[in-house]
Amino acid sequence: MADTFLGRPITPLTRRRLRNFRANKRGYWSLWIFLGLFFLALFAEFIANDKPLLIGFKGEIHAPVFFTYPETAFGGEFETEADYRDPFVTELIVAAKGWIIWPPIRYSYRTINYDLPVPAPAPPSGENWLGTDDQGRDVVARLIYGFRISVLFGLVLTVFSSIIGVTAGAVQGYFGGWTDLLFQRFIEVWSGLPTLYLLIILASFVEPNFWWLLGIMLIFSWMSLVGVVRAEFLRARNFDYVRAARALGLSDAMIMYRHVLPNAMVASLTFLPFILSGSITTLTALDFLGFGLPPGSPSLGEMLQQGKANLQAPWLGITAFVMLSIMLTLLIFIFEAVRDAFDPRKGAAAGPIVAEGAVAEKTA
Amino acid sequence: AKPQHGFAVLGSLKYGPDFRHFDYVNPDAPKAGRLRLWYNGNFDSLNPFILKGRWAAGSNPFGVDGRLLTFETLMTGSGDEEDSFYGLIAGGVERPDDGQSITFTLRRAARWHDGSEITAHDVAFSFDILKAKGHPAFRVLFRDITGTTVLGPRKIRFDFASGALTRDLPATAASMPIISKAWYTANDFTKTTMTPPLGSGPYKVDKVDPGRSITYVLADNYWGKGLAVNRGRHNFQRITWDYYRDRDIALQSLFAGKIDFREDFTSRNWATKYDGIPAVKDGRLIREVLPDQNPSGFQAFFLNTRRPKFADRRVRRAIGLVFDFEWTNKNLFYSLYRRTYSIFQNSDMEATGAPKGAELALLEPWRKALPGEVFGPVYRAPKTNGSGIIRSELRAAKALLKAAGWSVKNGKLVNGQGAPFEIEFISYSKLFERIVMPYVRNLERLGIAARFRLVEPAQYQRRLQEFDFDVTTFRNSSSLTPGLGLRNAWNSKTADMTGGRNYTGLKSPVVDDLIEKIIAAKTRDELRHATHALDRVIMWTHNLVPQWFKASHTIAYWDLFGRPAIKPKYARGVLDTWWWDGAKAGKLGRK
Amino acid sequence: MTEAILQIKDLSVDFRVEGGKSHAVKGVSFEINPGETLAIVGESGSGKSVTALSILQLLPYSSASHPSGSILYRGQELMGADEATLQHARGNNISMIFQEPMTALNPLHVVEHQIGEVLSLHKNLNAAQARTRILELLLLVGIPEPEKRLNAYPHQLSGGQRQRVMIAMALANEPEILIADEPTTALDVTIQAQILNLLKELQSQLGMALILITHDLAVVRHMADRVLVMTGGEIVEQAATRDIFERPQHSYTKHLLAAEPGGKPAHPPDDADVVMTAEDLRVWFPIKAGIFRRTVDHVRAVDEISLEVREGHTVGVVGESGSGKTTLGLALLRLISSQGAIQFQGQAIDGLGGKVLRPLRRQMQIVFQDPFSSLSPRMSIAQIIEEGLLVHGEGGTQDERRALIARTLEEVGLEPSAMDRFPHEFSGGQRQRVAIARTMVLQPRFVVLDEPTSALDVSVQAQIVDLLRDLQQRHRLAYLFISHDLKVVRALADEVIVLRDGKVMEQGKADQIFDAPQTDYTKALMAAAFDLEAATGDGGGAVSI
Amino acid sequence: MLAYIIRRLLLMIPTLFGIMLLNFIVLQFLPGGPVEQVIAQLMGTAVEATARVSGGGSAEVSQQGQGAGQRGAEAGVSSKYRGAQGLDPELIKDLERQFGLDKPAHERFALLVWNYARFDFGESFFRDQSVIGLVVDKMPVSISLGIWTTLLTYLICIPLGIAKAVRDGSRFDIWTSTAIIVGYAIPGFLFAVLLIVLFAGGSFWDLFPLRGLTSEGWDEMSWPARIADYFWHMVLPITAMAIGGFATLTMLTKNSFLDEINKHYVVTARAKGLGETRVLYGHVFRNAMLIVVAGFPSAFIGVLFTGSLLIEVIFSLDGLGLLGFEAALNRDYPVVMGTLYVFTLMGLALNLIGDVMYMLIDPRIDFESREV
Ligand SMILES: Nc1ncnc2c1ncn2[C@@H]1O[C@H](COP(=O)(O)OP(=O)(O)OP(=O)(O)O)[C@@H](O)[C@H]1O
Ligand SMILES: Nc1ncnc2c1ncn2[C@@H]1O[C@H](COP(=O)(O)OP(=O)(O)OP(=O)(O)O)[C@@H](O)[C@H]1O
Ligand SMILES: [Mg+2]
Ligand SMILES: [Mg+2]
Repeated sequence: MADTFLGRPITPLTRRRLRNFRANKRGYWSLWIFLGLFFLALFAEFIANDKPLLIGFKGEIHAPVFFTYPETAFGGEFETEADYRDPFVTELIVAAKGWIIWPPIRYSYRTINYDLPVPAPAPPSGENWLGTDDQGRDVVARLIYGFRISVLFGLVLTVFSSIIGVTAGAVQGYFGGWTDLLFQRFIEVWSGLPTLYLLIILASFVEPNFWWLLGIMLIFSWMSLVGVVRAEFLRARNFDYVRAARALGLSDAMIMYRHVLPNAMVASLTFLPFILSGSITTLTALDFLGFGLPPGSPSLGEMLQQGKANLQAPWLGITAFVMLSIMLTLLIFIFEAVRDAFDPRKGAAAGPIVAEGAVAEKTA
Repeated sequence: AKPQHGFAVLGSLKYGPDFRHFDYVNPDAPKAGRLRLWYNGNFDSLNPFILKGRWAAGSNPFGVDGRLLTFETLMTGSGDEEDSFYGLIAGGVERPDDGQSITFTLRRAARWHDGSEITAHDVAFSFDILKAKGHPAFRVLFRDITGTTVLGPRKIRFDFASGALTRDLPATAASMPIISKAWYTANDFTKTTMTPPLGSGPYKVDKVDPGRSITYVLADNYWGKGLAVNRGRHNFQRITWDYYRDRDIALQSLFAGKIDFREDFTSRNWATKYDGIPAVKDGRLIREVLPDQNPSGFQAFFLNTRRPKFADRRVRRAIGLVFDFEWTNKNLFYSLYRRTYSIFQNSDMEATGAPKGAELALLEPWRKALPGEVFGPVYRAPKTNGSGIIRSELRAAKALLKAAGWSVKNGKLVNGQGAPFEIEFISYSKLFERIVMPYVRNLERLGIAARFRLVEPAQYQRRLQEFDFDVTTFRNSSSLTPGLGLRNAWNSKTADMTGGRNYTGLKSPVVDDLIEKIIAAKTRDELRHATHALDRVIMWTHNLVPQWFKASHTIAYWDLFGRPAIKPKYARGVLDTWWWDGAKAGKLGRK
Repeated sequence: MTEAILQIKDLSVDFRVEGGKSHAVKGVSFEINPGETLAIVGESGSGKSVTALSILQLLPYSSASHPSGSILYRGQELMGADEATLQHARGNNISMIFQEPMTALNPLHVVEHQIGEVLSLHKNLNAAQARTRILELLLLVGIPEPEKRLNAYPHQLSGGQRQRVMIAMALANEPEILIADEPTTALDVTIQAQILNLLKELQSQLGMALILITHDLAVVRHMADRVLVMTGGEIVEQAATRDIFERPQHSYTKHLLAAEPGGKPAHPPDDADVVMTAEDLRVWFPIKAGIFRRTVDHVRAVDEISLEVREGHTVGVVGESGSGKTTLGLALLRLISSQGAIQFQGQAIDGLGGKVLRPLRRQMQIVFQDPFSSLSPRMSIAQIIEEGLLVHGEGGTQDERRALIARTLEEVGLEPSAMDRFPHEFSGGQRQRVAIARTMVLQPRFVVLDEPTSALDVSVQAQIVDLLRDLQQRHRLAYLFISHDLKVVRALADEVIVLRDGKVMEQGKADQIFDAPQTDYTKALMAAAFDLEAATGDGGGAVSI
Repeated sequence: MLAYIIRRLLLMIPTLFGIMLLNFIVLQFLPGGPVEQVIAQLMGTAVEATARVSGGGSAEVSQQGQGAGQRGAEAGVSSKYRGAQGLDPELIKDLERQFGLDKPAHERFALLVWNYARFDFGESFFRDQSVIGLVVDKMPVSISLGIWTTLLTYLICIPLGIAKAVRDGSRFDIWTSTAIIVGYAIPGFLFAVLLIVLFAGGSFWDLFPLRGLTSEGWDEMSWPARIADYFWHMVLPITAMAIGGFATLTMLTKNSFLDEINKHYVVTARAKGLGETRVLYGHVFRNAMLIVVAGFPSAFIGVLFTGSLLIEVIFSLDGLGLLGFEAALNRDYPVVMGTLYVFTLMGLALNLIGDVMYMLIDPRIDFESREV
């Protein structure tokens, strides 16, 4: 038996959970697809970029993705970074018998396709597979980059806000009494903070960027899980096995973590994918108010917003929406599988639980 | 001076004392039908004269062309002259030569809707209360009108502050809404209300549904029906404004036939949204472009020259060079706009050719202080080939920047001290992002670290007021007879004044001088020469990167209307001069 | 012989478990006639409960399956029958008393609702009629003042009380077949006797067929017409009761009959160190009423009890069901709040906070009365047993710990290979042994054992008793041994406390109490325990104390 | 428990105070206040607060400088503005006095607290209406949206969730999951616009009204007609609002049922001969409902007060979401604070009700600390 996983020994229990996870085919494949997409997006620069991957010029190899070369390096006239999409530059290179290797999509998220057949947003075409947005930028490229930034934002926000939220809810529910009473009041006051105004104030000091927004959203988003987790803990703390754990001498933290939490995870596991996709759409909401990511940044939210502003260009809204649905579907399936993995009753078995499934092979 | 039937701020009246009706109306237009329009936003008050509350459509007290449907003014303008006024409540008007006052004689027939007479006391009351307790805008407007003197039950004089520039004050007085003293004694003026106040205009409020819809109906006992200024106008029996919060939805409501008329202000909507709508295809919903001879106003990127980086004219010029309007227009605006090149765009006040004659004379004394171009051919915004590739412009801009001491180091444009060149465009409107971003890219090619920054409206206001910005889009509207407004927009003094609108921080004695000349102009020609000169001087400062304009009204309406052969030159004229064509309406199944 | 009312033919049950299938029941066949009592006895984990559950098709069919078999109720096939058929049979014609009443009751329904539901479902009784019947049933199963219990939730009841609610529920519709899976494990002998009497009575009145699963051979002897002996998922012997007891054929049967929790307590020195003392211990549960649930009265579960447990000694706690035994145990270990002084190894622990108490916890342990609910459902057995070791930093490396766990499991008679399974995959008796293993692996100084052997067949019981005694002697452990099984108490206890309604009725040396009980209450208890016949014969009145 | 409730009720006072104080402090740091708003209006640079959300149709030719306070110029004729002569500082002082901003902050706060203590929430800066009046005015819309949306989602989600739990892993489960996820992923506002284009516009079917709560002639209708009219207006907005809400609740119900459905007491319930439906609704339901209930207060508050902003804009409904948002952007402080107060109070009350519900659902739950 290969009893190690990522260098750590795995217990038969973990193996059982892994198998349960794998047994949920949807979730298992969803995980792989999601990871695949995310991995691809992480290397967005090599997939969609307005800079070539490699250029051979006068016997030297240039890698514009990694280094910036002024146009003058190729015999041009400007000292600023070369615009490789400019025919002038490519001609310079070709004239010097150089070669260029392009990424599959020759657009970065902010590359404008100057040569549009119709005014932006232009419909899908051989050049722009999913059309362009209303600034003439390639939708596919923006989708890839947008996926990356949105998912990163969502993941970081989800991870942190869930950790904080679950902890807070757990502490409140488990200890009860004044801890609960005061903490709850604190949360009430805290949730009374005017998000909009904080954003406005923030925006008057700094230009909101990825990290700022993350911080601000984190200030508020952690509260979403507190209520349900608290409720689950309030109930679960009465169970006998909690008492048994206390009798064993476990510390409160351990009891919460090992005994109560696993049995109070329903809401959290259910909400996680939604929190993740919610944080992605939060960016949309922020964009609406003008406190979103700096203009020009690719995000799924921005694409949705463009979709609304350009109903005549359905490829924008549809692309964003399809991407969001796919992502959410994957996430929900993954988390269903996670749920299964931790469900002690999902033995090696898969299939309906109900009594109606209680048919046996009858041997009369 | 003996009472006149009207007056013009500059020049003379087109219509004589005995005119029967304006040229642009059909005096025999039927009075019928119901026009349904839309309005964006919300309203909660039928008292439009105070700060509190949001007034309903059709009762904008600051409109001077009949927007206030239920209240009359002393005089009314005409739609085909720049700034002429003809008597409405006031049958006669006297203007002394010193220009320090104006006296109105009210018509005997003038009545409130309840049948009582409109008297000079009502006028005096209106002025006093509007200035004292009305919307602060009245205070600003009436600042130089010191007060009124009731000279008789139907005669009243407005006095102007001495030393004030009085040219425009008669017009201000003439277009002040008149409200009923009796009614507002019984009702609190400072409170918003949903009871329609007593009015005197052609329409009465028929039905209100706060925040959602308001309907006006022709007042059957309207006293002014027969007046020459009113003949052929106010042809709709009812006018309804429905409120929509969302512009896209309002457009849908046009398609659904729930509103009858709409003017579109967005190229994208105009170019794309009407396609494929059944009603448009079969001609029931008509799209039309009406010419608009009003000055289009001046919309531009305003460069804040208080910032040292913009101090050099060459730098500003370089920046202006790389804005690729042609590409933008073609790819973002469906080629619907034209490039602006004059602060008096779309009027005969814009400069043409090279300065000569009286115009040159105005400029000559300042020759030394002005760049040579002012005396050459008129300013025209740089033109690109529209391909999006602007190598030659970039090259020229690069040369200009180099000359101004900026050079590229490590891909960044820096000055002698190595400080990078950064530009921040601020806007409160998401819409401008798509316009500015390509521009930003062009600037980046010069090595400028440009970015577009979207801020919340209140903050935008704040930053504008404190002149805390690099570049912003702003629009100066211009009137047919420019005057004091110019001071606020371009005068050196206003460059540092809170509330001033001289956003570029222009401080030029030449400009100051020319503005005074415009304000002091006694004739239209004088005015024109000065505006031509001013146009040149300002445009050649390169403080502004002019944007675009559209000298037309893009309208869409259901095929329900009849209209006069002539369109008023300076107005859209729909509300005022069109009428309900019963036959057409019948065809569309409308009553 | 009348026509069999239930025929089971070649019934097999498989469970999907870690690494394959386990065959819990292998080709079991038997039948039962109306009015007959069939006892199923056998080793813990031999498939008794699974067989019983199969009859009503109540197994968790996500992991269970029947490779073969047929269940004919009055000639009607129940195996794989449709919902409607099953629903009609369940609770009405065939009803069932579950082995673990603690978890079998819906935690959020009050007693009245739990019982009332069957009545309204199958008998269409209205609320008032149902209530009368419920009260009647509760009285029948020996719950005094049933009106007071109507609105109690399961968690407010003692283990025995819950079991009796379960029984009342099963009897509510006077079924034709009653499957009783260890129906009296949590009951003290007097009540047990009463219940058994009741069952007999019903049988004679209604001709009810009774399938009685139990490990209590005295009960079997007393009740059963026929006995079925199971081990390893198979029926190894099937015969009339008398034959089984007198002429057992199969070696396992012989083994079973021979087993008897024997031996005597070791009689440690009387002056051993005192491990645990309590003085005037008091636990009152508030009774709440009204929408604001204000406290209107108290249940005095433990009322001014004082006791002392010495090193190496076992104090047996006996008393009727609901007399406060469990509560006393929990209070001593500071697992519920109580009033009164408690000292552990000379240290006052009442009023101590969790932190200070925690290191002491290793020294004082408890085996809960209801093993199922005291085992975290999402932890494997290995994790559960390992946890105490981890917390107190014992047991060495992971491998050593696993070895230790395996050893401990073997000691309590479980397969070490099962350690990665979850609690719900075990039989009742197996779970109880897991609970014991969890406690014993820590080698504490003081252990509260709350009915630790109630679900165990006699042979395993004997094994466990031996184990406990052995541990006690080796490590000088002190036990507080709560049980209604006086035989076991006798086998272990040095001292005995007799409780009733939260008060001590009698307290003293075990021999003294067993041999010369002072109070009537104790006397009745003793009599019932050691002479079931006597208790159930005509002494019905005597037991309803 | 009574004591607990009383404690909670008493604690509301400091909580409210804390929230008010916090918000008041935040307001002090806000760039641009009501005075700036008026100035912007006078200067003609004011923009409708909802400009950001109300559609991409705003104009490329900007409307600033068009004339004092002329907003939404699309509706009518262009106007010629003759003012624009700069502002006098006296006016600004006046405005500050009018808004009560001339006093130092702590005095203003003390006044606020004093007024609130007497349930006097003041008047809007810009609208001649008491804050309470405004809130009450907007209630019908918000309550309509809130109640029906909540009702609809709960009525659909819970049975659906249960059905999914029972059929976990089946094809039904997968398809319904996909459907509700797609519903969730459709942004509500986009969906709303789509609904309008499809069902209320001139392009496809013109079946439903595209704005408002009632028709024009509502006052003249008979009661049945009124009710029909009302629901006719509610169809699209409620659909648009509810569509996104199905996913979370359904999944929550499903998962908590999955957690309960294998417990021992369910077997008991089956053994009683209960039908599957009764097992699920009579036994599992209450055990599984705790977290569904736990999420209710915040869900309801969300729908009621904030969740509907875009829907309100799109369907030209005048609700609390819009009121709060507009007040915030227009710096109408009394309305900001007043609505905040009202919302908070409701939130606190709902939280308390939620907690009491826990105890009613599960009598084992209490809120005391566990000293042992
Ligand atoms: N859900 C399950 N999954 C896997 N194995 C199970 C499951 N339920 C029971 N078993 C196994 O089936 C066997 C028979 O269990 P059953 O409950 O019938 O025993 P029992 O005879 O009732 O024992 P006891 O007297 O201890 O109650 C046991 O070995 C047990 O571990
Ligand atoms: N949480 C509670 N709330 C109210 N009453 C309770 C609670 N727990 C126990 N009781 C009551 O306290 C009494 C003593 O219960 P306890 O569990 O200690 O009995 P026991 O002696 O262990 O009985 P058994 O032998 O049946 O297990 C019972 O009458 C029970 O109903
Ligand atoms: Mg069993
Ligand atoms: Mg007990």
